[in-house]
Amino acid sequence: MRTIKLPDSVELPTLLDPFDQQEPSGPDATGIYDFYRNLAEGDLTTTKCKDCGKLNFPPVIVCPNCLSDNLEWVRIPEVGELYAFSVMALGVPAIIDGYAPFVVAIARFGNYPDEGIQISGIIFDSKYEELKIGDKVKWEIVEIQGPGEKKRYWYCFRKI
Amino acid sequence: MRTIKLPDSVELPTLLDPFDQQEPSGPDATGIYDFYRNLAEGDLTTTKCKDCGKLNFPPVIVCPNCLSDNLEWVRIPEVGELYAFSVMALGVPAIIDGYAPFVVAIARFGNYPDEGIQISGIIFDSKYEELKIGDKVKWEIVEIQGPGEKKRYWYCFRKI
Amino acid sequence: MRNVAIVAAGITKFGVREASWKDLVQEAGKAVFDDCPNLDRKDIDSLFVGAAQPERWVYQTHVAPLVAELLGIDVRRVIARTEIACASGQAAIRYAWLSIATGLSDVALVLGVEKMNTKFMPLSQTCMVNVGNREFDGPNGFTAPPFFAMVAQRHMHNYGTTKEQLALVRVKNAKYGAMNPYAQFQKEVSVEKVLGSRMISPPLTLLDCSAMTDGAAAVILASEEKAKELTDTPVWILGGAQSVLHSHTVNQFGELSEWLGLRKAAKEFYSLTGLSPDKIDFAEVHDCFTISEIIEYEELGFCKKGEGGKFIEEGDSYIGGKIAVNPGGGLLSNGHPLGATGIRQAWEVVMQFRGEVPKDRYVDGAKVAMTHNLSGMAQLHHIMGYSTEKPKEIKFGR
Amino acid sequence: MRNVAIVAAGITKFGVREASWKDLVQEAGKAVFDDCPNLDRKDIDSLFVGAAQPERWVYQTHVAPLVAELLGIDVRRVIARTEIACASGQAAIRYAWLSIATGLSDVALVLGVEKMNTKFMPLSQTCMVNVGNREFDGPNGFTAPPFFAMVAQRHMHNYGTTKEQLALVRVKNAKYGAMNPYAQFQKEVSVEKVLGSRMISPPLTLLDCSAMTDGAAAVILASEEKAKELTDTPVWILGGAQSVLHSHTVNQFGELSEWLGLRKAAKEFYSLTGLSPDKIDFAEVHDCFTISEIIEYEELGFCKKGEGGKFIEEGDSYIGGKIAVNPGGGLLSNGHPLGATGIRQAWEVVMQFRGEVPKDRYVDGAKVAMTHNLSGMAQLHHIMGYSTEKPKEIKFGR
Ligand SMILES: [Zn+2]
Ligand SMILES: [Zn+2]
Repeated sequence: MRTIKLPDSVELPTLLDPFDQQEPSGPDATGIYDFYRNLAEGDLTTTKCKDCGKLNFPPVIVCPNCLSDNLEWVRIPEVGELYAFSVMALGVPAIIDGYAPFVVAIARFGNYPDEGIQISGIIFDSKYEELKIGDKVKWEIVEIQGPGEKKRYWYCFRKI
Repeated sequence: MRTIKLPDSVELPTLLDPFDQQEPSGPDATGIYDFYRNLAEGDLTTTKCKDCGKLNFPPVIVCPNCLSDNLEWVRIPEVGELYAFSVMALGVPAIIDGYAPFVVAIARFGNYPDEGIQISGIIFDSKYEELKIGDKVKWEIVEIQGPGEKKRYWYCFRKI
Repeated sequence: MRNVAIVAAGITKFGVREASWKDLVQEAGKAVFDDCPNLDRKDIDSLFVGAAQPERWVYQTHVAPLVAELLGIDVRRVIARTEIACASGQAAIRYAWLSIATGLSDVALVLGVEKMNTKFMPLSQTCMVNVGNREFDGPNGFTAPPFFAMVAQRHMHNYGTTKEQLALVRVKNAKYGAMNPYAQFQKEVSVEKVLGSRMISPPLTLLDCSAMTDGAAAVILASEEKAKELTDTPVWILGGAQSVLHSHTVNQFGELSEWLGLRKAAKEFYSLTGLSPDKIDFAEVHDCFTISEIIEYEELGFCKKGEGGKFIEEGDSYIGGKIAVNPGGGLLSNGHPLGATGIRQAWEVVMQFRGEVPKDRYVDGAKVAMTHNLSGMAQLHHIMGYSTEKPKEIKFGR
Repeated sequence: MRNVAIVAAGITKFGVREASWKDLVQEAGKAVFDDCPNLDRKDIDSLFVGAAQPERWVYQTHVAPLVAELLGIDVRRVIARTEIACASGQAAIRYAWLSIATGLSDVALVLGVEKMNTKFMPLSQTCMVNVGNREFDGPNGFTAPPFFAMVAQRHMHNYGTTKEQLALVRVKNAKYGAMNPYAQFQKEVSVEKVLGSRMISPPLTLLDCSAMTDGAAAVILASEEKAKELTDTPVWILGGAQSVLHSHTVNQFGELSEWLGLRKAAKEFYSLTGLSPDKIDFAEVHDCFTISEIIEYEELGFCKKGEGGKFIEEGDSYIGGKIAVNPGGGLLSNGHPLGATGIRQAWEVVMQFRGEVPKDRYVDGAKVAMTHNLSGMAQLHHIMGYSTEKPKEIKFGR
């Protein structure tokens, strides 16, 4: 599993930290905490409306299609297709700037748009020149270490 | 001279630093740099319009009264009168939070409003209970150390 | 010009919420749409968002399209976020009103939201330093509590206002807040409790101050034609005035106990709407601190200058008094999520006009209401008027 | 409804400025007032500020009253700051227009400003991550350059657009920018220079991208009656449309090369104003990247879908071509201080209509212009129209 180490010396993370606080409770709680819990357990998931069937990404607590809050978590298919990509070199959040440049991509998973999603993600392990539209990619989990002992989770793409 | 020490470990000051960058040139330059240079030399100053005579505080590069940019720097009288005061305990900029609680005050210098100004300032050396409206106060210079080797200057009030 | 009405209102519970900024948006959105069953969301052509500092509190900007996406709204006329600190919500309503009045928009969602509580409260509080002039007053720790404390000190100095009178404002607003299930604080308090609570910035104690709050509120505005299709109980906008006293920095404030900006705003408001305090059934005013409400009694013309303390002491601002002020519990009880507050006030007006509030905080038969916000260190004042009766003509200008 | 005109315009030099945010405000303010010698500043009753992220770039919020104080303006009707990222300036003009059209305001200052350059550029650039969904696309480094690079990739993939065609947009805009003394970049460039400049996000090189820029621009808007007193060369507002494609996050974008939101905005704009591309003398469009202008040719109906590359290749968007696009040099030459850009475009319209631009970038006899901004990752599109001739009637709605 790929690891990103955030500097411990940034004492005041919320202004500088591009990652959500990802808390299940307390003032930093998020109603989509299950997304992060599932990431920690190795699954990239999102919400699907049980009333109208709409698949949303990012996950939501209210369906934007029918306003239902009757939602379920569904796993995003592991393998998708590279839709577009480029390179991120400037303007990376300062605390993860050390990882740039890297490939930024959009990939489609499932049957977009009706029964699939289109999401952004970083590709760490391929160079821009090695990629082409239509390549198969899979998502995989990233561990975000720090600040301090804190561990959070995210995802990236890998060409297969 | 009172000294405030900022922590060195905040690597990204512009988002967290309540003090102006106070630069004479470069992208952080300020048109009122003379205000800071004068502070460094021990003087609290502001701009006065040479065309309409209006005294401004904060200092400006264009007179808001007549739009002239023909301005001069004038020294603020050293002794003024305490107009109002209270205590600051919460919501202090996080990197100087260690200095709270302190007295925050408004004092009038010169003949306000026509030929004087009313400004805010911290009083470090008196307790709230020791002060009353109308007390004589003087301004004095504060050195802001850090981050790193950086030195900047500010002012505070002292009861006399 | 077309008449404009609020046709629906929705709100989240205010408080230290276990909810993200986006959660709050979705909750308020669902609430307002649930309040408007006749509405096809496709008819919403415009979106006005009130938000003060999502850039710092939740590290997000360009928030209006985010709200649109979260609520499935397909804007085709006007969309933007409005910021004027503590009055961002009311200012967003004003723009929606103007847009519908001209005919550019027909049906608009106005949503105000703020997420102010995090696990790092010193940092969240730091974000208030830049509401004033961060370069000159910010380094002196000049945020709202010490500033309004100095306002109180000057008012006490000039007019003999007492701490007990300040406390009575909280007592009244806590009484009404105790009957408001959406309020952050729903408990009555005594004068002794207010005076004995933790000192924040003397003379203001904890209970003299409104809180850092998470919350969202939303209203749907519509043209007269659309309003008829959508509701039987439209709340008509009577217009409003707004004023700034050429001030941002302490030097321009002059005498702190005189809010000349509000005095001028009130005069413009009464002149444009033809209203006067005796024609207003209740007022939702910006009691960010107890002293604020006392000065607002005076500058809004509810009593003579300097007699605000006496006004609350004699119970004149209670329901049944001379004019009911903050029957919704005010900012003191509801809390003050900056972008949401002005829209929470409009929500209160809608609920009052419909009679959908508990009996003991209901202003019986209320037909005309005013809402007031100040922003920042009272640098600006903003007023709007609402009525159950459709105005014959709205005077926009001189 | 009342007709509304721009009666004065002022601008600062754009670029990496040795000037603070407040300095820029004062410069632009002085410039616009100097452009309006008949104006008594006391007649300005309203202030509309366009600003995207002063909270992060200069640690200041509640910026509207700060502008009022710096420029000695005594607002008594409407004041607020408008944020819609890259289109904040145009959105502020729209609100001023609505306010004057209704009669609420008579004379309004609209000022847009952004200070984006600091000594800590990685941090300043970090502030762009939150223009998109900072929780989902932000951590993936999803800022404008890689996003518009992917847009270019898809457009090349679907329509065969070439890097050379992209470069030709910069060549044209650099030509006009070289004659604009306020522009950040005032130098002509060749296709080879564009292709050979530093790769930022492939296929986009440095010269395919607009810059991080400091700058401010201001216009004064007035009612017809007031406009007559203030100028002999009023620029009349023809109205505008605005559209969002229900999108904030990547998942909602669909096919990146199709800007359906802009297609819809254009349709609404032409329908409301009665204009069509052949009736427009020039367009100031949002060329944040070279690819943007190419897609804008298509979606604004200047050419067929997919033929934007050919359109520039054949010189159709030069002055003297089918329609002059960005005779002011566009964002590519001027730079892009977010809050100021939409107002810089209005300034260009004023200068063109007055003929106060160098001969070789003057659209001879121009009488009708359109301005376009997108915001964020093209999630939103905003259009306005201007004319030297007073419209008989403005259609606000259907
Ligand atoms: Zn659904
Ligand atoms: Zn002057």
